[in-house]
Amino acid sequence: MAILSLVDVKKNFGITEIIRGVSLDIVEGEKHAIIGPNGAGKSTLFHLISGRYNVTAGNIRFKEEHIENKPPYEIARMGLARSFQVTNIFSRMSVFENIRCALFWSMDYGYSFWHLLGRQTELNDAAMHVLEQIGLTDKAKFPSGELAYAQQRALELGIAIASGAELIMLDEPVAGMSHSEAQNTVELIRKITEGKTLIMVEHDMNIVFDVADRISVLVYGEIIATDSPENIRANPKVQEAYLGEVPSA
Amino acid sequence: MALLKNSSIWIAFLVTLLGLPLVFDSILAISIMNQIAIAIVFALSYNMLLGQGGMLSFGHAVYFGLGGFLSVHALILIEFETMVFSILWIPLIGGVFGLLAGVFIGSFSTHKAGTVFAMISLGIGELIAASSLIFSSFFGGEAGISGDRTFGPTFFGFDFAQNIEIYYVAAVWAFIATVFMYLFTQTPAGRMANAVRDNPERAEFVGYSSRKVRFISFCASGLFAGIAGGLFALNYEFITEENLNAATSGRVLLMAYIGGLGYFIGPIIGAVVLTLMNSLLSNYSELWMLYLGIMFLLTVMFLPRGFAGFFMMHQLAWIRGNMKMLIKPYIITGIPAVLFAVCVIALIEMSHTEDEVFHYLALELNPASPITWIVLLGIAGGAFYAVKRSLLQLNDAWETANAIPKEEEA
Amino acid sequence: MKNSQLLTKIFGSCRKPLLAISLGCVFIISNTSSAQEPVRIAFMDPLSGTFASIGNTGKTILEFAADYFYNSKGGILGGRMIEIVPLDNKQSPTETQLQFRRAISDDLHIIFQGNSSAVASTLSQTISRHNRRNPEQEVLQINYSAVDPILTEDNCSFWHFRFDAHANMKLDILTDFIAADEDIKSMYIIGQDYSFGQVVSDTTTRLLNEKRPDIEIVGNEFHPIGQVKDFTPYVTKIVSSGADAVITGNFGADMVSLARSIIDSGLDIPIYTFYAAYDGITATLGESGKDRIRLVHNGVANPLPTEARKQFNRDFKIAHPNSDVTQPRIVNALQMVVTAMEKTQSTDPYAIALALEDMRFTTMGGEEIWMRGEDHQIFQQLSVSVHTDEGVEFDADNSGFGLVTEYQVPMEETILESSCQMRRPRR
Amino acid sequence: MLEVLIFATLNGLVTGFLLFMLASGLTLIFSMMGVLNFAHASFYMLGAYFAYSLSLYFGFWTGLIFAPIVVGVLGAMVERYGLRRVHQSGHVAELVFTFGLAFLIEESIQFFWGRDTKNYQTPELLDFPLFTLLGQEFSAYRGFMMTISIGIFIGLYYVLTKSRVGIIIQAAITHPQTVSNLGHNVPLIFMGVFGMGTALAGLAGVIAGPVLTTFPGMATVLGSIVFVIVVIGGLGSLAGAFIASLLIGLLQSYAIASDVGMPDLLNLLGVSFERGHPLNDLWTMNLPQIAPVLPYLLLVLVLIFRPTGLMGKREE
Amino acid sequence: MLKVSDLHAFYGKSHILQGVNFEVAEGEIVSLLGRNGVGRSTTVKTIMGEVAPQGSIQFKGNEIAGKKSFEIAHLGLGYVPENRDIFPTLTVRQNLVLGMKSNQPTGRWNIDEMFSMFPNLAERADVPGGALSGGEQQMLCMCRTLMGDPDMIMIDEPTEGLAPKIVAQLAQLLQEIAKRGVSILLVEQKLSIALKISNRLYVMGHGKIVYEGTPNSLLKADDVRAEWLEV
Repeated sequence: MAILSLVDVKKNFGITEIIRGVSLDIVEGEKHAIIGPNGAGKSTLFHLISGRYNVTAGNIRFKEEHIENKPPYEIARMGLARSFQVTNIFSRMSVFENIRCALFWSMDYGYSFWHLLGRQTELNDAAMHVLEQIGLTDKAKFPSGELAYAQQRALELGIAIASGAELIMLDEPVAGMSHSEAQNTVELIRKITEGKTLIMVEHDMNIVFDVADRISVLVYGEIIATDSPENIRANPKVQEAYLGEVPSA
Repeated sequence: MALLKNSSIWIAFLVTLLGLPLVFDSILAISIMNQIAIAIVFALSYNMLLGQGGMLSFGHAVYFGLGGFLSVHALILIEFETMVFSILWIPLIGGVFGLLAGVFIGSFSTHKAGTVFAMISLGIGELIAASSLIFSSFFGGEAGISGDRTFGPTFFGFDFAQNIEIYYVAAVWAFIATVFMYLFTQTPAGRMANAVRDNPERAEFVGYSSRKVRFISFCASGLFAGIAGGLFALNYEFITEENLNAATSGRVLLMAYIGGLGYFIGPIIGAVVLTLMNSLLSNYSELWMLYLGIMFLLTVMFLPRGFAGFFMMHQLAWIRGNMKMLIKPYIITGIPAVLFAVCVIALIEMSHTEDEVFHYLALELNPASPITWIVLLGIAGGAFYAVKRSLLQLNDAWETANAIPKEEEA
Repeated sequence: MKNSQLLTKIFGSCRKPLLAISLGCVFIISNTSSAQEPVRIAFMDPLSGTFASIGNTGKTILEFAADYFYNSKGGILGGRMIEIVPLDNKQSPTETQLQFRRAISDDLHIIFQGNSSAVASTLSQTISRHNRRNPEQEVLQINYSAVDPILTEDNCSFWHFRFDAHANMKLDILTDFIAADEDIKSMYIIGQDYSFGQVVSDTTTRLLNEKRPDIEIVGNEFHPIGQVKDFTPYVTKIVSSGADAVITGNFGADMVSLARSIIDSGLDIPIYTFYAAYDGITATLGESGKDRIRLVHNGVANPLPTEARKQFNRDFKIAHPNSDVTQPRIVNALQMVVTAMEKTQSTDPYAIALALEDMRFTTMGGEEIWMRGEDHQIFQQLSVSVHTDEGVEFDADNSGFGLVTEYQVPMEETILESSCQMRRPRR
Repeated sequence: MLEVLIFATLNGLVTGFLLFMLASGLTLIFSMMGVLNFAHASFYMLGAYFAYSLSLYFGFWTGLIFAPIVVGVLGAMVERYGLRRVHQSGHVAELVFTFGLAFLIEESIQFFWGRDTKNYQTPELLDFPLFTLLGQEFSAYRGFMMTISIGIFIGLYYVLTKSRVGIIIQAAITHPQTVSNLGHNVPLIFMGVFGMGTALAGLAGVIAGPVLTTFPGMATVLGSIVFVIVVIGGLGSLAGAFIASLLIGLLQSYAIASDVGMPDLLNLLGVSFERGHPLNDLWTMNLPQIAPVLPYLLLVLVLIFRPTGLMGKREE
Repeated sequence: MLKVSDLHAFYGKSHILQGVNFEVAEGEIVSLLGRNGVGRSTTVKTIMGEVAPQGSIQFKGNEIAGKKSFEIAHLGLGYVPENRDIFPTLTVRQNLVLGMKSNQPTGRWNIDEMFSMFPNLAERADVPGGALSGGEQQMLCMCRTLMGDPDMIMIDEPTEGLAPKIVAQLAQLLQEIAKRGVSILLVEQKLSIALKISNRLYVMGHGKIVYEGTPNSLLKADDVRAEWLEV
């Protein structure tokens, strides 16, 4: 069953068409990767799904409910979480606070100004648990802006998964990491998305083929193929989109 | 209270507030302390906006002033026995009206942070300040309105005729307001205010409308600014248009900024420093505003995180036990720096004086003689050079004191 | 030194015994020399900020007068010098409150204050309240310039004495002068939108209606105080109204801008004012304002009546070449206060206040002035003078231009009824 | 009434053009640095004072030429040694810096020139009425002010759109890095634009000083109005600033010239209130009285309904 | 002409370049290949002074690491960025004028010549840059850089989003430019154009150069292509 389905979604900026009619079904529980050359519109697609941009046409349904043109916070509350390509954390707050902020809504605190955080044992334990998952327990009090890059990326993931969302969207989770850091992050992604639906944009093909159940290839605002990793690799259209016409050796 | 982990700090704060009049008991000192208590509440309320919520406001005095005006009107009603309650509750009235104003204005101004918010606040501030002169039956025109706090029921026999009595009222209110403003930072709404300040976009993706978060901070800030206005009304028993105009808004911005935005203690430091400067410096020199301006610019340029930020900068060195490495370089740079400042002030004052003999720090200088000028300029130049040179050393010392030890890096 | 006093004030009576003893010693020492202790008088006016020039001139005059008449002649009350303590209230009612508390703290009980009726009202209320609550620490307000009638009418106070004619008195004279000019058939009133501006508007309308019902008020305009960039739009209205004369209570930059705009527009009609001279204004108006700008004020401008008065001006000019004796009433106020002190042989504000009531005093200009006891309002000769450079012995701003008196009204004819119902403290 | 209308229009235009001289510099500076320069009106005041001092020794015309240059150099130095340093600490710090600078300039002016009104006069050459219409004179100096302002407007338009330097500036405002990659010294351009912006403000001060009075409060009177214009026009839009300048100039001028107010409205509605009514101030309010408030009212309304200003770019 | 040794660079906290070494000789076309996100663009940005460099960058014998962008440009290094950065409100001609470092056209190129080379641009000389098609923008951007008379240009993904016909044109143009003695560093993802015109090429992966060779040798090295370039 599709947890998220896009039907003929379009997005224009002025006269430039960035997304030219994308239809896509994400099945509950699958790990789906979106790949494509630079400028294909992958991040824009993410922004459309998560509510940062309004769609120009088409519709998006999450858990059978229309979410196109809803504000991000309402979509987030429905159980859709995402991370960002550029590290996007609450940089002046501590690591622990970052995670705790991500937990408030799912733990029903709303806009409360009458709960004192020091007393919310359950909340604090939950936050510590997330920190444990992402391996930042010993940095709990550390200002998040001062963390090492890989740790910030881990925190970025932590914020995304903290609320226990069913659908997690990760935008280039290993960008800018060294090989070993990337490997660790993949392990982390596997661990924290267990039993959940994952949509991921990534350039590192090793990781894509490692993690994904299905892959969609987005080229110039259109999906040219959605298939299993093996079939994608074998698809000449995909190779051409990436490498152009390669004269045979 | 377990949640106030460092309750000792709070007790110390309360004791300091209540104990100060025992040490400084002159009328002037009490008057200054009264001002400080009010300024602390006001500056902290401003910090809720800018420091914690990331909203730069140029019209915060509106809530302070409206709270104050309503409080004075309440005093008048008490005086004419239309209402009967103890004046102890006046600040609450100010607070409620500050809150109402916040709810109304916040409902359309908190859409966006940044420049748009800043400009709306400027516009609203100017509008209300100008209207206050037009609607003189409520605001009393340029002379303001005044009441008398000695009417109404007495409190254990105190009729609040003396400033010292009001000081204790103000101190207790300031303490309560400070505690609540601190507690606000410890709630989900307070935390989300920080989150929205740091990254409004991400805050939306964890389920919060940045606008609502800002709105809540804005209202809370209005409430406390109103309380400060109420305290002002109690202390001076009158209020005028200047308490809600741009100058007052600017002053509270300076306080919070110089003290250090984002640190809870910053605005408190700023309130104390600026109030003291305002009331003491003006007695030493006519040019005090000039010095204030210079000091302010230097702070923005060299201590972008204010005094509190400057102290907090040393946290790392302190934890590592490296403070002693800094003491000597600080002294080496500090002495010529002070000398330079002293000479420059002497030069400025001398060029301004009309007297034949210029008294300065137990010195008698002759402004007419070029030798005085040359000597002072020479010393200032030398000191400036010394500061410049020693700054390099200070910088090195700073680097070593804060350097990450090898094992930690690994 | 002022500074050291301030420190002891702040640190007050430190509870440390050693300090207390040493302070006690100081106290004993200073007590023994009390005969030489100066009589300290506060001068509270804007000394910094936009309005500072007026305040600083006032301070200079007061200090000069104290030295000229008393300190150089061995002091008062048997050898005590007069010390003027400047307090900068920045022309702000709030700051006035703070400075008032400093004055109390500094043991100052006589406060000279003049600029801004708003400040004067605040100070008067504060002083009444303070004196009621602290019966042994009374303070006296010597208002040398704030002219809102209400200060000696509905809001009069036992502790407030005004040494300037109030706005209604001045307007009475000014409208007499206008009424005498048959050429004036219509009048335009423009003023700052605040209490004094409103008083000018209301009173002028009322008085002109009584004295010259044929004069039509063709405009009655208020503009926000200190916020108008350009007065030309207002002047356009004045021109199109066809007014024969303009009357305004503006002061400071608003006065200069208005006058300049009127002159620049080529409108050749007289402008009747209160505050269009000195402190840079005379110099700025210069040639263009000649014979067109008239002021109502107390005392006399050129020609000065007596040699003593002239000599005072000359000596002042030698000591302060860049200042003028802009407000001779400050001198009158000081002289009357000192007379009251000498008479009662005390510096007690209550005693001084009683002695000032109904005092008649002859000024250095040779004229007798009267402080009415009923409302604490001074009565003196009032004049209307014109801005010109002819026949000016004592110019203003060293510009060659100055004021020449055209019309004088003796003291008796300036007396108006007062609605004051004074609450008198009992001792 | 016709002459009132004509003169109100002329006055509005004179004010509007003068405001545009300030607003144009402020807009350029904002486009570049993303920061509203609170001290902009202070440079205007500095221009008036410098020109006053120069005119004492060398006459008005020397002041007209050299005072803006001095102000511009001063402005460039402020950018180089102050703002550029503060830039690292973020926008709030920059705003607060210019806020403090405005304060410091006002104090410095009082320190050097004193607090009283300066006798800065229009040159004799222009001391005659340009024309007289239905008994109203329009002074030659005001005509001169208008000419200079329009000249500046045309000059600015020409320089920005036609000259090479102007093209570089336009490009540097939106794509500083690309322009730098093409070999243009962008920090120098920024310093130059800041200098030019402040010089324009200085020039406005020079020509406004004699008619609008040279005194230490002249910056405060204009300061926030210029902001209002830049924001209403749309941050960063020169065309918007131009429209808003004229709009506000005319709005205020017409409001003052009009004689209508609440009483007229109430008469029209046939409602009347007693003098002692609690809202008496409201019922007796008239348009000239609230003229200075109108720009702020406009500002708040514009920001609420169109946060990008009249000509501002749409944000996504 | 250009010699980069042990170049490191950081984006915020992220260590993007981890010791890059390569060089470009005079008159040579060199390609820098690799997948998205491996640091190709960062390399050219770092050379151009947009990103703070650590290590050594020598251009025509001068050390340029740490110099400001405009200084580097003045030394004769041109850069055509990936996003092209046409000034959308300025006309085509104005865009070209911006490329000149002084008022007078100097050296190899001038506007008329550009227009004769690109009749499309000549036709649209007074049209705002923003109204051009992607291919035209790319050409304009290239011409703009050439107007500054560089001795070497670095081009970041010029073929992105262009039709094959235009790509072919572009390839021809690049060869033409190289003939005039301008060295070219071509940053590409697509192999087609790189293999066609490069003298030498480098492949990047994880912030380092992982392969150096000629078009022919790369065509033969299937393992390198599979590991670092193909999907």
